[in-house]
Amino acid sequence: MKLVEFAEIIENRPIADKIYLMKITCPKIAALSAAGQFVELYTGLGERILPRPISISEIDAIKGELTLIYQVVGNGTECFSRKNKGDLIKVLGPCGNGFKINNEIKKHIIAGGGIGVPPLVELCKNLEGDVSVFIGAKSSPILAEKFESLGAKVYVASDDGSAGFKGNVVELMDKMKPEGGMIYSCGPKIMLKFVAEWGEKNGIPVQVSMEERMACGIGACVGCAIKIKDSESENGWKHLKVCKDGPVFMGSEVLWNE
Amino acid sequence: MKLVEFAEIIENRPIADKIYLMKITCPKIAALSAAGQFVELYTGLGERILPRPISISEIDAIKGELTLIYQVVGNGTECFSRKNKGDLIKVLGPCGNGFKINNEIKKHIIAGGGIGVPPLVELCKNLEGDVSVFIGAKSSPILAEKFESLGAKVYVASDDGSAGFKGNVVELMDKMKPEGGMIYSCGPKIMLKFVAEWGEKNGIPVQVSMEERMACGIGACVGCAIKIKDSESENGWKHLKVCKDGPVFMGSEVLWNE
Amino acid sequence: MSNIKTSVAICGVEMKNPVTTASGTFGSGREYADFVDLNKLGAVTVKGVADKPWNGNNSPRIAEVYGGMLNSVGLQNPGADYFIENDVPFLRQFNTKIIVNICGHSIEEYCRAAERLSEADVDLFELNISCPNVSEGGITFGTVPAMAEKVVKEVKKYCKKPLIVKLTPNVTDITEIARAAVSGGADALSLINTLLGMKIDINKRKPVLYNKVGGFSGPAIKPVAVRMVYQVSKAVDVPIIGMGGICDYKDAIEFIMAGATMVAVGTANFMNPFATAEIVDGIESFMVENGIKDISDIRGIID
Amino acid sequence: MSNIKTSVAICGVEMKNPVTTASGTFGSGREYADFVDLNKLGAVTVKGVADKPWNGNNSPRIAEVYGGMLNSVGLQNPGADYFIENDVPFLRQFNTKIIVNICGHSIEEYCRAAERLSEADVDLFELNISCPNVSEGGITFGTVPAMAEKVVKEVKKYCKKPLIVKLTPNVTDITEIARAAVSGGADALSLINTLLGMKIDINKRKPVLYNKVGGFSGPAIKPVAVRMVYQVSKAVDVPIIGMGGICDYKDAIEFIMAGATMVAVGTANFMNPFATAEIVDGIESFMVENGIKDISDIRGIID
Ligand SMILES: Cc1cc2nc3c(=O)[nH]c(=O)nc-3n(C[C@H](O)[C@H](O)[C@H](O)COP(=O)(O)OP(=O)(O)OC[C@H]3O[C@@H](n4cnc5c(N)ncnc54)[C@H](O)[C@@H]3O)c2cc1C
Ligand SMILES: Cc1cc2nc3c(=O)[nH]c(=O)nc-3n(C[C@H](O)[C@H](O)[C@H](O)COP(=O)(O)OP(=O)(O)OC[C@H]3O[C@@H](n4cnc5c(N)ncnc54)[C@H](O)[C@@H]3O)c2cc1C
Ligand SMILES: Cc1cc2nc3c(=O)[nH]c(=O)nc-3n(C[C@H](O)[C@H](O)[C@H](O)COP(=O)(O)O)c2cc1C
Ligand SMILES: Cc1cc2nc3c(=O)[nH]c(=O)nc-3n(C[C@H](O)[C@H](O)[C@H](O)COP(=O)(O)O)c2cc1C
Ligand code: FES
Ligand code: FES
Repeated sequence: MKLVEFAEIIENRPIADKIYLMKITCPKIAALSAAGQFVELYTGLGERILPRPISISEIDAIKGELTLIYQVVGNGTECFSRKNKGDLIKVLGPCGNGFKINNEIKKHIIAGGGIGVPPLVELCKNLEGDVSVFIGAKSSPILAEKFESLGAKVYVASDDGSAGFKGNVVELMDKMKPEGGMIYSCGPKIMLKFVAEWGEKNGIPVQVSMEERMACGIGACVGCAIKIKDSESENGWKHLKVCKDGPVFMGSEVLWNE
Repeated sequence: MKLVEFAEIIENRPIADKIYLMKITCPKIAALSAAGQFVELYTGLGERILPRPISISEIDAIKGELTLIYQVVGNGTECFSRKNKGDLIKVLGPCGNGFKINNEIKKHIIAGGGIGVPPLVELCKNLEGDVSVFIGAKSSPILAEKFESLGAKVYVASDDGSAGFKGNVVELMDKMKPEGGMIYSCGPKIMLKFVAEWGEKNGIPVQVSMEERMACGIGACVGCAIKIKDSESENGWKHLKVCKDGPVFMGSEVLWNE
Repeated sequence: MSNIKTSVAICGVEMKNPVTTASGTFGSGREYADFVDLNKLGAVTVKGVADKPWNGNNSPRIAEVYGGMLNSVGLQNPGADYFIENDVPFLRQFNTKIIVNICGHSIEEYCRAAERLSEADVDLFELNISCPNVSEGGITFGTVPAMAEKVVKEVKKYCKKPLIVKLTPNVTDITEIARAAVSGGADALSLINTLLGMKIDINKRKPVLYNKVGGFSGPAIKPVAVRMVYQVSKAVDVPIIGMGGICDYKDAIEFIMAGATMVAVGTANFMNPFATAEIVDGIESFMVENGIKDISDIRGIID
Repeated sequence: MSNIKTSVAICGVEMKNPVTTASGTFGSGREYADFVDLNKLGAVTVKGVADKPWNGNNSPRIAEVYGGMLNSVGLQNPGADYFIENDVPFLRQFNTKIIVNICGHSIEEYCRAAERLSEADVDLFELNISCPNVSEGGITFGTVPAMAEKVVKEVKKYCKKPLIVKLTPNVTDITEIARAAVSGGADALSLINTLLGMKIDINKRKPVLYNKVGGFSGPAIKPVAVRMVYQVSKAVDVPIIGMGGICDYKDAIEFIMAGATMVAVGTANFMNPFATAEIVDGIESFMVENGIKDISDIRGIID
């Protein structure tokens, strides 16, 4: 079940260079949302007709609030960044399937990169047991304190070494050798691929949250296709929809070399 | 000489049903403006790319202010009506040629209809001697008090009789038989045509302010053509540009039956 | 709405109002059922169905452009069997007509799909002749009058439902193709399919779409669509389903005045998932306010 | 600046940068001189000039549409003599090249205009073959390859300046017309002219334009234009002037990467009278920021 709400913006502020945190009130959508799902935000700009998929970073179902964290990369996100407290924003959601949480697993590994880190916050809140969080970025990984405040063990990596370990998240995981029954990952495709390989090598299943360009966001346009391994099909893969069948897939299912 | 300024809106309020008065600060444009000229207002909407031609209703060159009066008829004007005091609006102007004022004439007749009345206010301020103002509308002519406050003698007509004389402006002029050395008129095309005929019948020259759909507003696109009598051309007329050669023409020059 | 008649008929199939969905933008209705009561629509036009499943193109398949979008989905679809088993029963729960959009790479593929789908409980076929003709080196069927006529004529032999032929706008003279489709046996025409467009990512120095070019749709293309519907409605005598950038009831009325019997809402669904239902309501209000008793009174009212 | 090369040459005529104006949207430069230093532009392309004055169409000639506009100016112009007397001396005051757009209703009219204008102090001709061919019942010259080739071939006999041929996008296969123009002798090509569009006023129940249909331009048409420039640049070897919806330097770079040697700014002038100058500056900054030494290094960089 998906809904459209005109959400009130109750907070919208920069938390890092070009990265904003927006908190909105949309009780109906919030009540249905789960970690790893996303919403579609409408820009209201005449020249930009498509809504923008933005992951849900935190859910407060009681207050009916969602926290979204987005990076200004173009026209649409720039327009979001100019919104003020009290403004309304049109939201469709919740979209997609979130992370699958198995309560029998008591040790978890989270690996996030760049603007892929936010959806892992709500996930982290929902995990029972020990959580090791690896976050990386070109130079300034975000939300480290947030994960710490949730009681997770946080490891930070940056490509240029300006914060934490100099290198990427997977190199840091190689070094730290975290243990766990499940890895959850979100970030650039190339990182997800390496995390998936790392999981395979270490015998830990990996859930990856994928991105693809979208139009409808709800499974109707078949715009957001991704290749998923399928032994029954002739060529060994089939196209699934990131917006509806994902965005979370098992790393081992994804055909990475496409 | 034309300029573009980002004008500050210092007032924007309804003065009648769907009719708004907007006062803006654009000192450079105001300094160059004259009665009967217009400005181009940019909507800032992505889906509406062309600027909107709006006549200058009043000019305060000292304060650097222009008063514009506009009717909400579509997307662009609707967007203007939602602007607030303090907002900036992009303005190009002054466009076109204004009314010609001959200081030897001491008796003047003004005839305005509907949303064509506003540009006649600044004109009225600039006329020396006696001014008779005829204003009409379907039901509620605007700005009568304004003209009265300028010392003009004001006659009001409405099609449905709900204000003043029941009938149109020209019928009222027929009845009142005003005297003057020049008639200045702005309003719907059909009214301008009748005013032009009235002037001819009564031996009084008429200046009419014409409207046509525009793109550039400055004479470059040849979009706003109007047929003007031309004895030298084969077919007896030539196309002139409302935005550059007008909007004010002599009523006797206009080829009305087109 | 009491006194006004919004219903229209295409080749004897009566729809309660002139609003359907544009193929490929509404799935088979399931996804939009959260937002729109499907009973409200005159018809649902489903995404293109082929004889056998198609994988479509590689991603990225979507690019946004000024006032519109490009897609290079490449007609990915799970094939006729899947469609008949899964989508037809779903749609039949609702009081709306079903229009099945058919695609193919060869005349034979089109015919096999039409034959197979003729067994299904659907109301109308819409033949998408904007597909590349593989045996003719990828030339789009719908860009060459003789090819268009031939594919329509052949498909007609196999289809047991009235046949709407969907035209591509990427042609010099749309009326020529329209006439060819009609002389091939088209019972109705629908237009326009997408314009061919391209967008380049100047930072990556490559096209945004994997497929380089894609189909351009959305409000930006409306003026081309209105013009073509107008031209075609003057050129042929079959009913027309008009589409291309329709976002609100005003756009819909524009197409009807240009000559369309029905209108289809496409990309607007992505902009506003309630678009179809709002257009149904808006057309009714417009008729009431303007004293239009029967929607056919304004159809093709433009000389 | 200093170190980067923005200049381009078309048929031996060197322009200081790749930015010109789209014919008909910039008058002959006079009106925009309040806003833009004409010395800044690579070239000014003036509005269409015919042998004799043309009255153009009746008003309304302008309609606004989503992300664009329609015009049915109908190539109103005061004729070659007036142009040579008034506009050429004005433009020659500036350090910019002059491209004269030529229109005609028949091959003879085109030739007479080219002959007369060859005497003038201008740099390049741009032949607008989107005009209706009166003797062929109004079919646009530029929609039929043979007709396009013929008019180019004939005009070449009379023109003493390099000839750019301007293509209409309202065709099935733009590369076919491009090849025809080149084999007729075109020294360069420019594209795209306007798409054919229509808008209906649903309250008045008639088209907004007196002429019913008009030329569709502005940001909304850009994806079609980029696609066609890309296709044509792969199909022929002459330089291309790209246009259609260019609003900012990013759009301009997109056309250059698609294969254009120069770009022309049209409808954007109405949206922002400083557009041309801002695009010149923007291209330079983009080159500096991206370490592009010569604009030709990114020309046609898309495979
Ligand atoms: C499932 C999902 C979840 C996402 N979650 C977040 C998030 O939490 N925070 C965040 O900052 N970003 C997120 N993104 C990426 C975000 O959607 C894009 O950065 C955003 O749409 C860019 O819009 P724009 O108008 O600023 O940029 P433009 O480049 O102007 O956008 C043009 C078009 O491209 C699309 N687009 C551009 N970049 C991307 C991208 N990386 N992925 C998909 N479409 C893109 C836009 O949606 C739009 O249609 C997510 C994307 C997906 C698919
Ligand atoms: C010289 C001149 C002076 C004007 N002065 C005034 C004034 O002082 N106050 C006022 O209320 N209106 C005035 N108008 C009319 C005003 O320009 C239009 O009402 C306005 O542009 C409508 O814009 P919209 O977006 O609300 O309507 P829409 O209908 O959405 O506009 C669509 C397009 O049509 C054009 N358009 C629509 N109506 C007209 C019209 N009547 N004349 C010209 N173009 C039109 C718009 O500019 C736009 O390009 C004037 C017009 C001209 C030509
Ligand atoms: C994502 C997408 C998928 C489409 N798939 C099909 C299709 O399968 N068959 C078809 O005939 N048209 C297809 N179309 C074209 C639309 O049905 C419609 O003709 C076109 O988009 C113009 O209408 P619009 O501007 O309202 O979207 C598709 C369009 C889009 C945007
Ligand atoms: C008002 C107007 C007048 C035009 N006149 C001409 C003309 O005289 N000759 C010509 O070849 N093209 C003419 N064009 C087409 C433009 O030069 C250009 O090809 C087209 O508008 C696409 O570019 P744009 O989207 O940047 O405007 C005209 C366009 C407009 C909008
Ligand atoms: S975005 Fe439409 S199916 Fe995924
Ligand atoms: S509006 Fe462009 S010439 Fe008048």
